[in-house]
Amino acid sequence: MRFWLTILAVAALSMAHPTHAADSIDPAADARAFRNYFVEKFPNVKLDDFANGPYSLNEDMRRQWEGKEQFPPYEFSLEAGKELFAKPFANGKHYADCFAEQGIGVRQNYPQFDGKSGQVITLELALNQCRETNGEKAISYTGDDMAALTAYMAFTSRGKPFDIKVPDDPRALEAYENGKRYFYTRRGQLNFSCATCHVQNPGERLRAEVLAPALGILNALPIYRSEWGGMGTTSRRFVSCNSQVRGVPLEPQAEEYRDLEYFLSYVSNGLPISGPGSRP
Amino acid sequence: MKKISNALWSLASLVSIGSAALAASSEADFKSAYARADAAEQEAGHLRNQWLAAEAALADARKAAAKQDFETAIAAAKEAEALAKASIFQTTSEKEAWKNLEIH
Amino acid sequence: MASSIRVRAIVNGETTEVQTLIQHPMDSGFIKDDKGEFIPAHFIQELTFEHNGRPVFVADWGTAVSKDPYVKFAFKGANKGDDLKVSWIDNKGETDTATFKIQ
Amino acid sequence: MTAPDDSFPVTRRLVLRGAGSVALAGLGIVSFRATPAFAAANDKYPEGAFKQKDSKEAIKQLYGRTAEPSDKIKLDAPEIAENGAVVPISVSTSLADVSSIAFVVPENPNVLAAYYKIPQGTLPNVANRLKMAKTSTVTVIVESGGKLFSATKEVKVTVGGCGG
Repeated sequence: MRFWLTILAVAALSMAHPTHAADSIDPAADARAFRNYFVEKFPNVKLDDFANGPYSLNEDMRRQWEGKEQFPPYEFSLEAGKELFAKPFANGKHYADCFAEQGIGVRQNYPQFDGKSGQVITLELALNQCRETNGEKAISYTGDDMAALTAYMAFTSRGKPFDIKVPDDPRALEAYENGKRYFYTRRGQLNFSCATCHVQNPGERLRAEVLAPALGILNALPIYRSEWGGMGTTSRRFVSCNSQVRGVPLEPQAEEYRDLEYFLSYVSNGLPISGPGSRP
Repeated sequence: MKKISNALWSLASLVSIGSAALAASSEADFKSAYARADAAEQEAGHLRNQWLAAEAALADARKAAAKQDFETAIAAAKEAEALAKASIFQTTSEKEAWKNLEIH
Repeated sequence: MASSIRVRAIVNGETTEVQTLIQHPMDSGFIKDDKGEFIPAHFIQELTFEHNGRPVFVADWGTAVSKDPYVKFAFKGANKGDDLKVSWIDNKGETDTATFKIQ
Repeated sequence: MTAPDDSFPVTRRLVLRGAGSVALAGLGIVSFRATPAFAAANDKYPEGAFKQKDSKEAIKQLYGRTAEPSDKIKLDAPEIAENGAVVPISVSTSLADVSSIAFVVPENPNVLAAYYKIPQGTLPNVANRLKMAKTSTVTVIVESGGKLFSATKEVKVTVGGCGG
């Protein structure tokens, strides 16, 4: 592939869209517009199927995926996650003690806005906060254990629609808006935003990959990627996305990434959790 | 390759690279070139939008300087500075431009 | 430590369909690590399925079988509740064996 | 992708450097609890055939003869592999008395991928997942009634499985 690109400065581009007069933050309206965009762009794809990423848009890939789903290669990670989740901490407590419903079938409620800290709490962050509260060291956000734990939790939530809340709290709205801005902002030497690939060009091939639609993209996380030969977290995916556009990635679970996850999950509200997913 | 057709390659104000050959490149010249590049890259970091290539060019500059090859080191530092400034320009112009991509 | 072998063996009429997934790196020897050094070949060479002491399927594998290999086949003559013994040996002489109930 | 480089010669200097490589930790912890009670049930592992770089040579080493194409073999493989590291490939056949099935990928460094012995009572159907280094044909060899038959299909690989 020839990414021999020589990109330099970027002009501010004036496109046809008029900038909306009042910059009022309206997540519900955003989510409706977001969903409509994809439904109109891909009229033959069932809404829930967007949670299956590129497989909703490409028949040949879908057949390969369905073949692998008969006995998915991520099964070992899933089992490891189940064991890790059940293993007690040194103080005798468990991950289950940190979550509603003992952590089973709750993945669709993350990220959450925490009114106390004023922060977006992702599932990965909640897991590490749980560890630290119980006197354990945090584990890597991009490592196999975090991937396995979140895979197991996603698995227990399969089919449950994303149910992300943006409370009427200016800090929550700001976090949401920051996530949205991150999503649409071009960055890196390739001058790509998340939206360049996942809004403007889903279904197209970039290098060999068929780009996933942004609608439902996080429903499948964490994902087993053949390219990785293993399960990877949302953090790992964001980091690799930034690298792919030739940007220096932020630290995993940086505020920007958490806000991005908040925005992207919110606009996919109503679509089912399909994780752990598989991707090439 | 199927192209990302909407990638808009409008390139505007360009950061120029000093290409004047330096007859005798000195360590002092390198240090000031490196300091400028490093400052720009740090600003890009503050803006949360560094480019991998800028980091790589800075590393090249350090490597060459360690070998006393100041001519190469200065060239790499200047490249790093140009890249860092381009990333800063990108961040600045995206402050409002991101809204053009938004789905309404 | 859990077994490296996962099996789903299901009787349907007179045939039993067997699907297997094995946790194994299947390193081909042609890939370099982060330091640019070749990762030595490490792959399963032979995988055997036995029903009532009789081999019903034998896989000989080279380096081109994917990581965490998968294989599916079907055979006749088994009943629900029968044992299916699965064993593998790799090029380093490591092995694993497990026995599964046919469902 | 086209960049308008010609109109902006200055930008040529800022060529792209190597992409940041995200370290890919390989897992693959395998348990070895069982005793190596390996039943050498059948003939030996065909080590020589698995080292061949040429398909004809590999088939010759394995079987001592050549195969002829047959339309009684159904080879199912994707047109474009989503990733060369994991290419699902399956075969079924209406040929009788099948005693073995082999998969050959001529463009892989080692061309013979897998060789399955099919005892009596086992159906001549196999599905597996193979690595493909690049775009290649995939040939399946079916041994039936002491004769060799083959079927071939091309699989495009855009991200290589570096495997083989």
